Amino acid sequence: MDMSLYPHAVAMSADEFMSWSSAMINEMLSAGTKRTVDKLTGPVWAWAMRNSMHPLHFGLACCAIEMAAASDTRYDAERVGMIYRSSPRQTDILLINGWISKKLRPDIRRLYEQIPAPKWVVAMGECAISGGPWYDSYNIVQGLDQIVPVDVYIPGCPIKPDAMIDGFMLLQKKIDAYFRRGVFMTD
Amino acid sequence: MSEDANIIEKPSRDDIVSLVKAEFGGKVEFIESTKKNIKAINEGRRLFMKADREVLHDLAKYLHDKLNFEQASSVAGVDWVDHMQVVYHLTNYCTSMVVEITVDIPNDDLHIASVSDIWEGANWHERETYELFGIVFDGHPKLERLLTPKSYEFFPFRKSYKLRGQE
Amino acid sequence: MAYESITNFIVNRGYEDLIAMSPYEVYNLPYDIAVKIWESLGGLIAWLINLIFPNNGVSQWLISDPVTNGFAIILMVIVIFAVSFVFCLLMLWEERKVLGRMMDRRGTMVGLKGFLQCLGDGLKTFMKENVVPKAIDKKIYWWGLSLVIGTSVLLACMVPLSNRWFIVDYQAGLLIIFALFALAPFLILCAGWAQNNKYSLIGGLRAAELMISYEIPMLILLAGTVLMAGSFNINDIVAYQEEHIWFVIPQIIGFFTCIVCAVAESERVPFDLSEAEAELVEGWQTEYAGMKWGLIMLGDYFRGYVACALVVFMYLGGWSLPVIGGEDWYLQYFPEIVFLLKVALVFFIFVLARAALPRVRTDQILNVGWKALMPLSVINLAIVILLKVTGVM
Amino acid sequence: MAEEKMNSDKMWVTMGPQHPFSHGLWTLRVEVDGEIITDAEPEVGYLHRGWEKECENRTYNKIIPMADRLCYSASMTWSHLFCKVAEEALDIEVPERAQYLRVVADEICRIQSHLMWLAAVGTDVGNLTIFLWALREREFMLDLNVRLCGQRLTTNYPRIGGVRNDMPYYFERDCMRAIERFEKSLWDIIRLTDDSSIFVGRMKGIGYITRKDVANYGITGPAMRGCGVDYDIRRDDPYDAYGEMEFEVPVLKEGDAYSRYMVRIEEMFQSCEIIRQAMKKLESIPKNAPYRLKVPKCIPEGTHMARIEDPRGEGLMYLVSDGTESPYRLKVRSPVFVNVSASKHMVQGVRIADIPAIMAMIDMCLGETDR
Repeated sequence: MDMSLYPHAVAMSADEFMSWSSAMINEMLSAGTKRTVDKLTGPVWAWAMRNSMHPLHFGLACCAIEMAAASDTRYDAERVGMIYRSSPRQTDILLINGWISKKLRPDIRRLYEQIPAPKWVVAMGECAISGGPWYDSYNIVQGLDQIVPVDVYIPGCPIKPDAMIDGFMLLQKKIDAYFRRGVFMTD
Repeated sequence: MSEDANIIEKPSRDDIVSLVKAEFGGKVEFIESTKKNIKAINEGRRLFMKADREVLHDLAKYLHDKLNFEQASSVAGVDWVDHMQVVYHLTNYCTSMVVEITVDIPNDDLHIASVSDIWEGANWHERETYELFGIVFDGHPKLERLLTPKSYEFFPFRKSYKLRGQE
Repeated sequence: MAYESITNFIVNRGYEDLIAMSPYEVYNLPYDIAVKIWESLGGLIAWLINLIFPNNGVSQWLISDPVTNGFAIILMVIVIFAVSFVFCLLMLWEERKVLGRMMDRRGTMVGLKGFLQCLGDGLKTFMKENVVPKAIDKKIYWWGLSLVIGTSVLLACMVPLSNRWFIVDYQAGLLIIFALFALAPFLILCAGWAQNNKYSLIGGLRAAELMISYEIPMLILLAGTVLMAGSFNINDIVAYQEEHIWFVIPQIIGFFTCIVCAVAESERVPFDLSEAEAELVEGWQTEYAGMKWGLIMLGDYFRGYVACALVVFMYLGGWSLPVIGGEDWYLQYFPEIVFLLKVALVFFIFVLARAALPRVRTDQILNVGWKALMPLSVINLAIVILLKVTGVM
Repeated sequence: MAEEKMNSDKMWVTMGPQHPFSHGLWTLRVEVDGEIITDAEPEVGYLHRGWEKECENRTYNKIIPMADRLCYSASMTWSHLFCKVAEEALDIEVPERAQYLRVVADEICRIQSHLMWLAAVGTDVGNLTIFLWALREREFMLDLNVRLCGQRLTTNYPRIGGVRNDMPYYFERDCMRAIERFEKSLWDIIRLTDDSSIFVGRMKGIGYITRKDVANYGITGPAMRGCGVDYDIRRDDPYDAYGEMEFEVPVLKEGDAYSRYMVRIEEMFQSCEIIRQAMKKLESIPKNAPYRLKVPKCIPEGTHMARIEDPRGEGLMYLVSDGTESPYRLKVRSPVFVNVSASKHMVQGVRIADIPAIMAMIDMCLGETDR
């Protein structure tokens, strides 16, 4: 289990702790064919998932303009296999790139649930991380992790397109760690 | 000139002042701006009025029909703790003149005639002022919450409502 | 029984010995490949068993003629599917890279210069959770989906790559392909209805609308080709084009109309109304998640491959090359490769259309279909009849 | 009412907050009879953060970067508008060099905002190449932003009483190069859109608004100039250095989506003209001329109002100051807020496939709509 991504075990979200602990148990208990199968096929699934990340076409605010700029000619996000799909059924990354108002909470939660299982959430920009410049607003949710478990935070206001692609590089490392512990683990 | 003679396509500044004074007399008073080197005011493209609540709807109708003020740019609410205020900005495309009408409303009876039947553009501005200040616009076709979620009961922009950072 | 080397245990027979059992009178390349595969595979198993129990019945049975023939047929179909599947992945790669280059960006760089991107997409969609919405019409939801993919794959395997690379040399060649092609819009309509989602319903209805506009001009164009070539059988059409002239020259109008209809048939961008990204989120594929959507995308590319193959058969002379004549021409070069290259060229035109043209509205495609494509195809038919009657062709 | 609703074959389709055509977060509930739209009901408020209430909790200088995030794709015009309102309250005249720098920054922001709109039109109509080519041109304009103001998108460049910094080294040469390159390559995109009959066919004849309705619904900006209203705040109600600029305001009479599209394309060319004139005049001003005035922290009492020509329409700010460090009340009039309210009228009787084309012509920017 690559601990470098979890330098401080305290800050793990409940979901991450669950998957980390079940991975530990799987390491110890599993043996024989299941273990070797996981060991062999893990990197293949990881390579496939890493190189075809489809984020949801869902722009909220200023970082959405930079998300669009990330897929243009200079910072081509499609080089790493990222296409923006518009239906949540066919995506695996929920990308939140703006401030989240109280009116939007049920919609984001429903979108998160509609995305099929191995899914990740990327909080892009200060507003999604912690409410950003609208710290004292009555209508803004102060941070995305109050609604959905977040995997990668990309700081900046608004973030540069290359910072976004760098954030997705970090997410690729996390996808690797997720698959190295055995794909068909029900956590 | 448009078909019936009494619509003045390009009313000059003192035309408007004289006509409105003749029409509404004491109820509408004109405020002279004290600023010296603002280009728009020096070239006479701004006009500031203070009107009473009763006469507002007729004044708006008069400006719209007779003096060709085609667009209601904005309807703003202001909360002066002891009383409320609604500020209208009307624009005339031909002379690009902007008229600012401020109307005082007592705190206990927050009602004012809606101008959305004259200008369709003011419709959403009035809904927004209603949901943020609580000023009721009589005769508005659909006075509901627009920006804030339906479950909000309070009026956020009033001075009485404190933000998270304030006291 | 003394030790016997594997080769002389497997009776390496020439092709003629098998002629009696093989279902083909004509020499069929994939069947030949399949027979060789089975001889090595089955022969290996038989040899192993023979090592343990020398001279037993099973190993003799394994390499006897009927068994070889049976397994060869199964292996042949797998070989044919594998070739069309790999070529579809190549077309997907071609589309992503060419589209990228036209948009002045690099396209996918995953795997070797982007080719493994299709593999990555496929594997990823296989691993996704199978999300099925609760309030759907279960039977039609699943049957609609599987039939759409089924017909697409069936079509792709029925396309002969050359006169020695086919499953069945059926006499009604193009007609069967057209019949199966016309099935897809109905299944999309049913799948769209079954998903209990407003966007997919509208997408399904649009697929049916779209079909009305391009189906009849396409059939009249087919009539033109068949009339000129004299038979439905694809081998005869290609042979005719090889002797005389490619049908592109005399039926130039038909060629361009056919390209427009083929684009509409395979539902690609200028006419991709049923999966209109901007208005209907994902059109009829909205509720299909994970592997289902991956297979639908594959089905789309199979239908694109078959649409291009149709254009190549009808107008660009199938697998013949105008230059190299002679009787045993297929020994100098591979006609299959020539055919696939031509299909890739026509697909390039499709990708060019996708990069340059915006999406059409439903009423516009109906107008184009009835007011432009239909007259053009009738004119094309008139020219063919004229040439036929005056005996020029 | 219930049974009438039951057996009517109309269907309410929600083109919800997450929809490829919405370019931001707003919902358009549409009553559809087959494909023809009979009724529509826009719903906004998904990005509402009480911007005006938060301004009362900030000092004047802190509001400038907040004003950038009102309409994030045309941020320079909004912070410029806020500085103008504050300068009107202080009754000061901005030094000449600052006026021209503001005009240059405004026009660069207008070009990149129109290019972002053109990219959005590309995805709505289904042609991804327009999206990428428009963004490719926009990158060069953002590079100019980075050189002049320091940040790509939300530039935070104007200050109350002037601008943040003078032109950087060689900026004038880079600006001229970028403008020439832009004017040549904009013709490539025009060849993709105007010469393709499908694009013109999709745009013409939908989203009709008569000359009277435009003023009545309060639609301003290029959408208004596409319907025959010859009015541009930069020319008719000039502010800063726009008085000295000669440029021609494009006005078309047809009033459908295509004429609004043509107006914006023409405006991009006019912006290049303005930048050239402003750059020529900046050369004549001595290099060490002041570009910023010393301004007190507290703004005197009174009510003040300022207007500006935002790429999307008429932006207006009404400031009530009470002599302290932060404003008493700051009202922002956003052009898209009013244009969206008219979407119900624009969408009657068209097909679903036309909604993205019509809504693209309003050039949605939901940050300023919901404030």
